[in-house]
Amino acid sequence: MIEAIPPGMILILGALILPFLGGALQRVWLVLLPVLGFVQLTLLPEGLAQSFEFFGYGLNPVRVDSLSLVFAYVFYLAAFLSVVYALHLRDTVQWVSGLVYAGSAIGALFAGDLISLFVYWEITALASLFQIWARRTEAAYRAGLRYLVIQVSSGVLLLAGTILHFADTGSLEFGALGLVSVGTTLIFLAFGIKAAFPLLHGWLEDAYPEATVTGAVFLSAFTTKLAIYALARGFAGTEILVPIGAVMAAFATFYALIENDLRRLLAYSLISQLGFMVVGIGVGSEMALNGTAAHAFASVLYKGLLFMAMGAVLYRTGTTRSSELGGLYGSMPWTALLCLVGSASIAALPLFSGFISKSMILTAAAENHYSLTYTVLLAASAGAVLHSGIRISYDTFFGPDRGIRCDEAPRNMRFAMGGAALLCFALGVAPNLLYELLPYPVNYQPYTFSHVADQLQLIAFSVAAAVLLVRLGLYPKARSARNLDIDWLYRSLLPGLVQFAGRQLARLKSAIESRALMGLQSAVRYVQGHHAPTGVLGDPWSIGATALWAALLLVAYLLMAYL
Amino acid sequence: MSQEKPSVSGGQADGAAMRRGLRLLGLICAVLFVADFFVEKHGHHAWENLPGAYGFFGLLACGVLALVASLLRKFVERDEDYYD
Amino acid sequence: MTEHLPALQTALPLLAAPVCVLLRRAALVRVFAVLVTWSCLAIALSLLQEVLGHGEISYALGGWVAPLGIEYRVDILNAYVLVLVATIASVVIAFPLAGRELRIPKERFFLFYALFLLCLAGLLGITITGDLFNIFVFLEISSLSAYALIGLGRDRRALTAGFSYLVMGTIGGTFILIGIGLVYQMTGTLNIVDLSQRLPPVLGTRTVWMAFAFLVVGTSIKLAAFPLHQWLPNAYTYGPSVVASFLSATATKVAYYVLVRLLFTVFGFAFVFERVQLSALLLPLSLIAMVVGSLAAIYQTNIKRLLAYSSIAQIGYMTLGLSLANLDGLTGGLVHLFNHGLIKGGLFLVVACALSRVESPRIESLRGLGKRMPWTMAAFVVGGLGLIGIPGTVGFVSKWYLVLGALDQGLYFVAFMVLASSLLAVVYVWRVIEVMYFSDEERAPERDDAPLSMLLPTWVLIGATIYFGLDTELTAGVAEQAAAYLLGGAS
Amino acid sequence: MKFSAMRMREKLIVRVIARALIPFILLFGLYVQFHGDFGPGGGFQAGVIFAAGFVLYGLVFSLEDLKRVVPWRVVELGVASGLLIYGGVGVASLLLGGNFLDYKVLDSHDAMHGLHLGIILVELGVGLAVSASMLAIFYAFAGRREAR
Repeated sequence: MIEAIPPGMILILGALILPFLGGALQRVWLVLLPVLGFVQLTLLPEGLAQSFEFFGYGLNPVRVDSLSLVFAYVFYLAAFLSVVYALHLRDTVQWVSGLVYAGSAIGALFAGDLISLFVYWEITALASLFQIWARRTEAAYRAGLRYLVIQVSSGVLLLAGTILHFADTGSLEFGALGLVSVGTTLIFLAFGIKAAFPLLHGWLEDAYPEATVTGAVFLSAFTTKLAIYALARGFAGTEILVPIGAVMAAFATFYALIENDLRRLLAYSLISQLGFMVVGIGVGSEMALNGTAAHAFASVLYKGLLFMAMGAVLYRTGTTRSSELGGLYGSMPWTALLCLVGSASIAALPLFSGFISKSMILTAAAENHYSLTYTVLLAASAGAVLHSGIRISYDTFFGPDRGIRCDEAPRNMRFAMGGAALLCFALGVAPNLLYELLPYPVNYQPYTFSHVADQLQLIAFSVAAAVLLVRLGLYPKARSARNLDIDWLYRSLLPGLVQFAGRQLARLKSAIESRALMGLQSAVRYVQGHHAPTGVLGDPWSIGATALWAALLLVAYLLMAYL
Repeated sequence: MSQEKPSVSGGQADGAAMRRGLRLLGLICAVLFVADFFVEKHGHHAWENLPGAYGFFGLLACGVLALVASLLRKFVERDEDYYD
Repeated sequence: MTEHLPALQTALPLLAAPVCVLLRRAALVRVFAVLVTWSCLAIALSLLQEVLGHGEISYALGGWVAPLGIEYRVDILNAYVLVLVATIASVVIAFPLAGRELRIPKERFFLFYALFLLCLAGLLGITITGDLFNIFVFLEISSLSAYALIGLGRDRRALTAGFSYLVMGTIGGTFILIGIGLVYQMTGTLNIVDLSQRLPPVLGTRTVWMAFAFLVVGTSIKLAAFPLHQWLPNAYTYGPSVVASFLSATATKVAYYVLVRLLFTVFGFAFVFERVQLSALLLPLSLIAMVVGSLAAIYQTNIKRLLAYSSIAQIGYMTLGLSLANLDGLTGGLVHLFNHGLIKGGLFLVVACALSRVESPRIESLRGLGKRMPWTMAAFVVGGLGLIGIPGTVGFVSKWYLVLGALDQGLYFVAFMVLASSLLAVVYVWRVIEVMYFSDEERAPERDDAPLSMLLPTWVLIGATIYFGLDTELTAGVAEQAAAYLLGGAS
Repeated sequence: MKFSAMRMREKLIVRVIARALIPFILLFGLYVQFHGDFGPGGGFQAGVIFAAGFVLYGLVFSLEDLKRVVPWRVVELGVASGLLIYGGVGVASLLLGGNFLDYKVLDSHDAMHGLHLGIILVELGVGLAVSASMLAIFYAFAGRREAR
């Protein structure tokens, strides 16, 4: 019976009931929904498939396999934690859109055909938008619009690709696609936009920092990981993904190092982590795909934890600018401690979740002789120690005191962060919990002497390097600034070009009007002057024009007939 | 890491704690480096099997990253309200 | 009695119109008109069922057998159009008339209902008759009443809009009449079935070329196909919203039906698409209509005018399907006829609902209505999604077929344009939604939605856009059968 | 219109001739109406001619005078009932078992008689509707100027 409900629908439908509930009941229902969904997920039999006819095409909105399941588990965990984190709000819109967003992302994981995928794909785009708009500032509104345009374009590309793919193969199934035709290339691009491929990543660093405190937590979990899932499903082993991922891991690290807004820093750090996963998909071996799934799982949790911590800081102090923060440890000790757990995880410290997932991808890359990529990823790991491991925690909680005194984060936020931190730690200590969920059998042991020793060295020496660099004055200092990225193209260059083109067009138009159209107009007026008593006809130009056009078309049809 | 005065009620680590922490860090680095001579390695690349390879890689990578990032900053940095 | 259903289909509303004048009392007339229209729907539905079950129906008017007499002929194509027209009419007529949208006082509302029924009779007559001249007569009946209905708009410009509609419509009517005359001259018959047999031997003559050109251009004016669309924006903008809802959903659709009938049944596929190569002209014009209509819609400040320009773009989709001239394309055109009827009819009713609460149809004045009239504005959002063509709405079904049709012909550019113009639709729909939901109004307005009597008809149409987006059996299924019948019968 | 009507009203010759002509116009209208059954003519032409008589009256005297003779209400009734007579015949033939507008069934004994009866009735309806419509149009146009 419970299998009849498509996964994710519990969240979507349940969210729609939310506005009609009141008071405590509303909050209970809110927290209960992800739990219910999670329970349903554990009951789903693997291999289940539902299908129905949609004007002549068999669609398959539910298909359960291990790749979908591992992502679905972490999405439900993320949904639960995000909802707890957002429990202090009095904003039904954010709750509803957050749950619909999470539910549609989960639904997309189980879409067995491209049309169902497309539908969920677009719902995630629309629902997530309100996590940005709910901030209700002009900047958030504009960033949201840009976000919407890009997300919808991704959907349009997906649909166009689907249609072309269908025309080529007659199949709508969402399975391994490969870069074999124009259609699948468009689908690849659609996924690439949401996965924040280099040059397609502008929306992420643009929009996430503008989202609400709780919205950024929701956003960090679903959209990009859904794209990673889709890439893993459709394009595993596509070689071009390896350099793409390496570039993502590298360039985002540079940006993260110089970013002042800590939530934007986290957005870049997120892109960098996505780069690891994209490399994993590109490598395509069983271990690489396991690593991608595992890293996505771990990264949802620790990245969520870091966004939650920065959200709490934003909530209490009103800013996440590194240049304005410092010394918050005294005011927010719990947040500081939990944030450190997140930092340790992303730095891949042994006993924390990053350690057991990231190295799978690295090992797979090395085993498949992607030596350069391996080196780049390793350097990006060191970079992650710098920007997300040290800087986030240090600048906010331990650095020079800026005199900000505030309350500790609300209780529900601490609960959510505590839960996420616990999970990060649990996965680090007992990696088999995660490994059993992975799509392929795992024969990988993270806790070997050499691996632990290497990783500890990397981290310790990176920290030492940070100290040295600061002492030598070589470390990029935090200062109030905006760093240009690809979104400059459509935020600055494009409007400029449009204005320029508009001016030129207007000039051209007036030139044409004054010459060519004058002739036509006077011809029309001549006809009117004889056939239409002016004034009586009210809007004579359009009548005359219609008559003229009718005559022209008549001539055109006759010519076509004779030619 | 910082030259500023410690504050009483803030959460900033004070100078003494900071010095202790740095000393600890140095010690950890040294221990790890020494210990690395006694760990059996089976890296995929030859350089990984050198003792202390990851430590040096970390140092080097962080240095290069910081330098390139500073360079990048020269090109992309604008006023905070650039888009407004 | 059932064998007389074809005659009753038009006779009923035609006779009910004068009865409205005799009854006079607004409340009474309204109930009467609603009952008559609903009976028309029942008749149309049973005709469709009959046709689907037992094939074509022929009815000789006055007992004079075709081709001598006038024949009413119902096949799957026009049964489908009859159902659309009757459905829309049934919903729209139940919509309460708002005094502030009409120039006539309440005690003369019976005139509206009389004109409405006349127009309905005309539209049903055009669709059902199997006689070319009879088509012209009913076209004039429907057009004349439509001009008057437009002229009922409260805005002073409604009169001039109605008048220029009249002049342009008359040009179209005259063209059609000339075409019919030329055809009659060559064949000596006006019966459509008879014509389709007698025309082929004389298809090479110049007279028939002329007739073809006059007929196509004439119907294109009635259809508001680009660039002969200029009557439409003003008529829909200044006429009462209810009238705009009815006409946008039926009048242009019936003209489209006439065009399809002329091209595929009278002149035949081989002549139209192989000898004349109609697509060479119609296809680019359709594409331009899609783009220009949508672009023009984006820049409108009046929501009725915005919807009107959107109609021009949507008519472009329909003629595009026609000019693709294959099964998928024609199915797309025919199914869009139904689907766009539902969407646009529904959206104009939304405007009528909104105008029961705000003064002006300017988009500005819809500010904050999302909170004030949640049900009305939700209907707009759903209808707007249909215009864009989001899956799960009828708009998607139409565009799906159109894109398949274009790909089938290898016209990738056309397929691309169909998808790209959906993006334009996103923009103009979004502009309205933005004002309704996201205007920075500080004080939350009181909730003050349109009465249920208005919301119910609106949501019937809007709900149908979702229902038929999911269950495409009745619309796409029948349209596909009709398209197959047209292509099979002609080629 | 009013101004020019006033002037015409003062012209004795016009008035007298109009008074003399109008009955003949109406009579001619009726002739065309009933002749239509078996000869040239019919309801449409007759309706126009009949209405022309009233229009002449309205032109020579004034719209108010004409409205006293034929009130607007009567015009509306004329249009409506004319159409109803026309359609009623169709429905009657339906009810009597024939097709719509199949006059032959109107008389159960003599089909030809039924045919004639049907045509006369239908033409009567058409005539009534058309003449009332012509008057309605005249009222609308003439009244428009006065309203200003």
